[in-house]
Amino acid sequence: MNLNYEHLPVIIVALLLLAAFLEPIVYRHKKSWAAPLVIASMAFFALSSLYLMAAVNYHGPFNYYLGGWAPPFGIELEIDYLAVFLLLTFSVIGLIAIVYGLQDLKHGLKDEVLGWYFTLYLLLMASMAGISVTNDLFNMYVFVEISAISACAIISIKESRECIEASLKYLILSTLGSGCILLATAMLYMITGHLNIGYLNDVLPRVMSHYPNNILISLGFFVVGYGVKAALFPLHVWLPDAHTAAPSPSSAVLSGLVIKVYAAAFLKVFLKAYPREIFLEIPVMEIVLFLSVLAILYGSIVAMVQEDIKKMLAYSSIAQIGYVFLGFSLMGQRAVAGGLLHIFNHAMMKSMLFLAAGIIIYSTGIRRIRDMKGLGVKLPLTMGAFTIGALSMVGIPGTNGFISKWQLALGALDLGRPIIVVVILLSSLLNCLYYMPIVINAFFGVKGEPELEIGKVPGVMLYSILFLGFGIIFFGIYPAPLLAFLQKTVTAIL
Amino acid sequence: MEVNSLTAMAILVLASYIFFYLPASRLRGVLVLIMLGIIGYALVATVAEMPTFGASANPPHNEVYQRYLHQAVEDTGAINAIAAIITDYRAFDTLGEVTVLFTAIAAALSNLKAH
Amino acid sequence: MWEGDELLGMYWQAIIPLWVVLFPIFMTPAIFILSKRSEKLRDGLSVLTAVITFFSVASLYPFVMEGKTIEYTLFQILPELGVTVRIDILSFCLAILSSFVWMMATIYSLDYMKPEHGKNRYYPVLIFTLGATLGIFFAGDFFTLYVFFELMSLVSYVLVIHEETPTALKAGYKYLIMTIIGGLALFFAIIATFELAGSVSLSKGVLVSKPSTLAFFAFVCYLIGFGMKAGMFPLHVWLPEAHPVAPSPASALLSGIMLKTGAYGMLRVLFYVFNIEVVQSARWDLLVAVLAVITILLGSAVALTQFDLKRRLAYSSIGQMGYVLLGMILFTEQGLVGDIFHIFSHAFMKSTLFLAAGAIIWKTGLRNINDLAGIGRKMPFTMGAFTIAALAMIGIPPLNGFLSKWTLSLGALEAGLPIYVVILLISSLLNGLYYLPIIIAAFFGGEEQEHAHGEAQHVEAGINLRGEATAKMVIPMVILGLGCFFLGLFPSNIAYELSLKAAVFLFRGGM
Amino acid sequence: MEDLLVRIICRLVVPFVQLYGLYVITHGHLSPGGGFAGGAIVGASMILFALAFNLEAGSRKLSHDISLLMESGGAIGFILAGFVAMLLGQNFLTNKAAGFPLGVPGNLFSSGAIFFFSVAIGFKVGSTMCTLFYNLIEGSDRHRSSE
Repeated sequence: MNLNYEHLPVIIVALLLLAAFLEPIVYRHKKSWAAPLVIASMAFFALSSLYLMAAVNYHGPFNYYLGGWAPPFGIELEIDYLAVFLLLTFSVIGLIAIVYGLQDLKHGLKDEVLGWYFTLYLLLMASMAGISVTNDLFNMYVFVEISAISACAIISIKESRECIEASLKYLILSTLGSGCILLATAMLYMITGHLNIGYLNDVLPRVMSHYPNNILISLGFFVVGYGVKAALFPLHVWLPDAHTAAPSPSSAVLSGLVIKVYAAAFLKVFLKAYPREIFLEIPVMEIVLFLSVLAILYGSIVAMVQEDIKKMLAYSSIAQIGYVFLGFSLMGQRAVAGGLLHIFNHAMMKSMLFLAAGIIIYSTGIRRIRDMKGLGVKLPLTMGAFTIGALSMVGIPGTNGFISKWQLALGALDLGRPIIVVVILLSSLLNCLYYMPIVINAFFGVKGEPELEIGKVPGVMLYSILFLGFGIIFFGIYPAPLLAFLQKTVTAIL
Repeated sequence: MEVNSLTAMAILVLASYIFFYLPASRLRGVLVLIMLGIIGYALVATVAEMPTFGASANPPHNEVYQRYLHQAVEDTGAINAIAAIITDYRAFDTLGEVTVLFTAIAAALSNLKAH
Repeated sequence: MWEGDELLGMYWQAIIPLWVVLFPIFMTPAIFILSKRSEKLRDGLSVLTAVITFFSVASLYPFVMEGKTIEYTLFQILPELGVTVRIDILSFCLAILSSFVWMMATIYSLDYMKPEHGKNRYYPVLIFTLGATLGIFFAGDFFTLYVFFELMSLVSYVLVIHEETPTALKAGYKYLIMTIIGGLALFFAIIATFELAGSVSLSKGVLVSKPSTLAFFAFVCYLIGFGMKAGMFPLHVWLPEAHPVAPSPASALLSGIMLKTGAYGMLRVLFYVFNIEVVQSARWDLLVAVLAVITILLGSAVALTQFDLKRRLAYSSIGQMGYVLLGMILFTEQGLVGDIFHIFSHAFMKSTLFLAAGAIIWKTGLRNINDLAGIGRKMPFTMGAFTIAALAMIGIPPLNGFLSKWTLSLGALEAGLPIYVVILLISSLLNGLYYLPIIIAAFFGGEEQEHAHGEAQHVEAGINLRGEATAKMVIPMVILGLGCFFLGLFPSNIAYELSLKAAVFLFRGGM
Repeated sequence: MEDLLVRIICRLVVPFVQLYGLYVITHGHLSPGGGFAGGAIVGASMILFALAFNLEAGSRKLSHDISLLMESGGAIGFILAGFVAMLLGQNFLTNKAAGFPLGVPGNLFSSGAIFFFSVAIGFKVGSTMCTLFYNLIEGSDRHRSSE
């Protein structure tokens, strides 16, 4: 038996799927084992991602042929720096969110659907892992489908009317997006005869002049498809409702990870499958850049007028996914590294903020920002963590939000676009305008004891957000290894 | 294939404006029709440009096609080439599709139980 | 001396600035935790931290007087950007000044803050801000400087809104937003510098030696960022709101020290990022000059119309920061000496004034200038210190304010710009107009008023009008007041020597 | 629906439909069809049965627990078959190279793992169809009773 680390990526995906399939049976017959099974699979995911990252960093990227069939015939997984980076991000945040969720979900979900929630969560994680590692467009589409359905389901699983409504909206738009992705994939297959990203990259320059419209329309479909799923600006309409209505751990994962995985898929398709010359002729990246600038401004401005805290965070996500796309569409070394870094950093920040909001809702039932006056006295640690997240969103040095802004701004300046820097700064200011009042109101200006009913906050929930808060500070002060790793990633892609 | 990026952006902004912010009215209907016309035109132009369906000189008729047709039996032992492709060459996709079904069941059941 | 000893010495000297910055920051949680146990321990530890910090900074004196600089990169945050500690004579000047004033303000706080709430928050924040401020001065590159600058600005927000009244919260919000805007402008400036020069280190010589559009925007953004902190027109709007609402020792630090971080940053920008030739050839200095002149006149003129004591002092600070900004773009050695010396002078003067004002408010609850008649007879030491500092502000010899204005004027004449001297004179006149009435009324006015209703009212309110504030408040105030006197008596005092050395150092290229 | 004719005919037809479904599943590698198509046929037979009789009768034939088990079991079987290849030292889902006996092409028991995969898919798809159907009907029943 020869099980070396090269099997690990596929073992991750397969084991997560296996756990997901087992979960309903386990939940029906041995309820107490269901939660440990999820935690164990996620912990395995996190640990093996860590191990893979170390292995890839040490030995270099490698490919894995499923079924033993080499690329043009079979499906290939490419475990490069990008893939392990994404795997690590998803697994760690996913683990923390579900550890937190064990408490929160018992409180918010019906008993009989908890098992299904775990199943869907594991399916979501497996599909994200699959999207990260696969090097085949159709395989990617399959995983995109899985993640789309399971993401819809973990929104609508809560017993409320808004959840159904939001989830339906999401389902319709997301299916539209999947359709676009499938069409574009089919078009590329039609004109090249390949689905493998590497082969596409080889063949496309040769057929560019024969089938210009096909390439153009496939680009358009990919932008729309991944744009809808990642909530890029004019296609974001589903996001605020969906992320607001979902249970807090779901919101954290959806805002923190799920929209990012599509951004990463976008990166894979656009910078790895399409040859770079295409973007000189077709200004699709310019359009994406333009849209991401609009997203940044729009998300920040609309977030300012929100009253519901989760809605505000959701709109803020629209702005932040704008940063990610901004970095990718600039296509410079530093800019793409900045976009990737922001995937990681924003995953941390936004999931922490959503989880903190979840604690607030869990223990006080307050959702409206206006009612949060004096909360800092009652929930000092939660609001302290929230403050760290807010500062990171604004981009205060010492937090990881600053590092990604720095990297993105530098990337924009590298390409001689100072106006992008101005946009980033403007949005930071807007972030400050909507995050800071919450923090100030929570801590200062309270006379006497505020009249709030505070339920007990379970330790697990508190520790998970404190851990993320610590991560925010840590990667704000010591991002050097991560950046060095991303440098390698970007050099490999571009 | 001269696409002016400014025009494209203008169309995008206009489209998003129409779809998300313009109240339902006759104007909106007309604009939507125009947008659909543009998209339809583009798609038809694309289809017109596609390689002829089934022609032997098509790009998909490459080494992959050759191998799937001629070596499937030897490679997989299945005389049905489609089965060879979906359950052997690209079995991982099929695993994904099975999972899609499972996900759909999970989603439907959880929703039925939750509400 | 053996080689090993020298190496050890160098190493030791590199450690001290690091220690100075990190010690207060690391003491902050200790103070916070201990504050739950005992108030005495908390107070004692705060003062102890401030004192130790001061003496640690002072121990660098022989080293910097040799004209050495030392640089020490702690670790890399981003590629080519690390947390770097660097000491030279200019950082030493500001660091010794800040830690001294901080020590005084901390001692003063002990009694001043007694009746206040939220002391468990106040002391840790006070000490943390000390660390962040020293971090700004000991930063070895603009990136580190920016990090500490933002830390200081944000944390001092807690000092500004300490009283948590609606006015304070409003002023604090304004302060916060303006700070963030300034910080973002700095962010742009630093990132543009990094893009242009590939480095933001202070030890690489002039970073940007060719004017370009991006360089100009960087310059403007530096001006916005540092000018915001220094209270430069038209970005001063937060200052007159924020400084008066803070508790008095915090106001003293805000006006006395934290404004200087803006000036310090501007000095570094003018001599390290760009240089005299670039700034002068592109006529960017004109922009600074015009704004500085407006700042001087506006600060002094508006101060006249203010009748809240602390607000008047805050506007006066705006005017004085105008001098500092003006002094640095004269680009003459004499002007620079005056400039740096004025940083010293103003820190001493303004903190004395704010501490005295604080003592008055603490003892009597009076904030309005018109109510202060006769106060000098009841609180002679407090008003004595106030008087010395106010006279120094006006520029009466032999006080330090005179010396700095004199040197600045010499510098202006050397630069061939006598108009600046006129502006200094006008401003001094205005200073006289708004400070002298306070002093005169305090010592010579208000007899009959007091007997008529003043005292009765205050006795009813339960406030003792008689006598001084406590010793812990008077002594720091008097020390600072005497500082104003001794530092102006001869031009051979320590502050002047340091300024002279720093100016020469900057002119020689600052390496 | 209490129609005797329908019930009798269903009783007669369902076994044949199921047999046909099993045939399609097991001959996936030999003829058009395979796990998906065959599974759908088997599932349809169960739906037909439940339609002709009622839900309780259908549940008696195929209980919830069993259908859940088949549901997960099919997919788990697929993955485990993939893992077998890995245990034999090859990549995930490998067929021939891992040493699965290919047999004589054209025979029923040939083509190695493809046979297992087809059966697993058939199980999965069949149970999916009837689980979904039962639950939708049950859901609407519950709503009706609660109203």
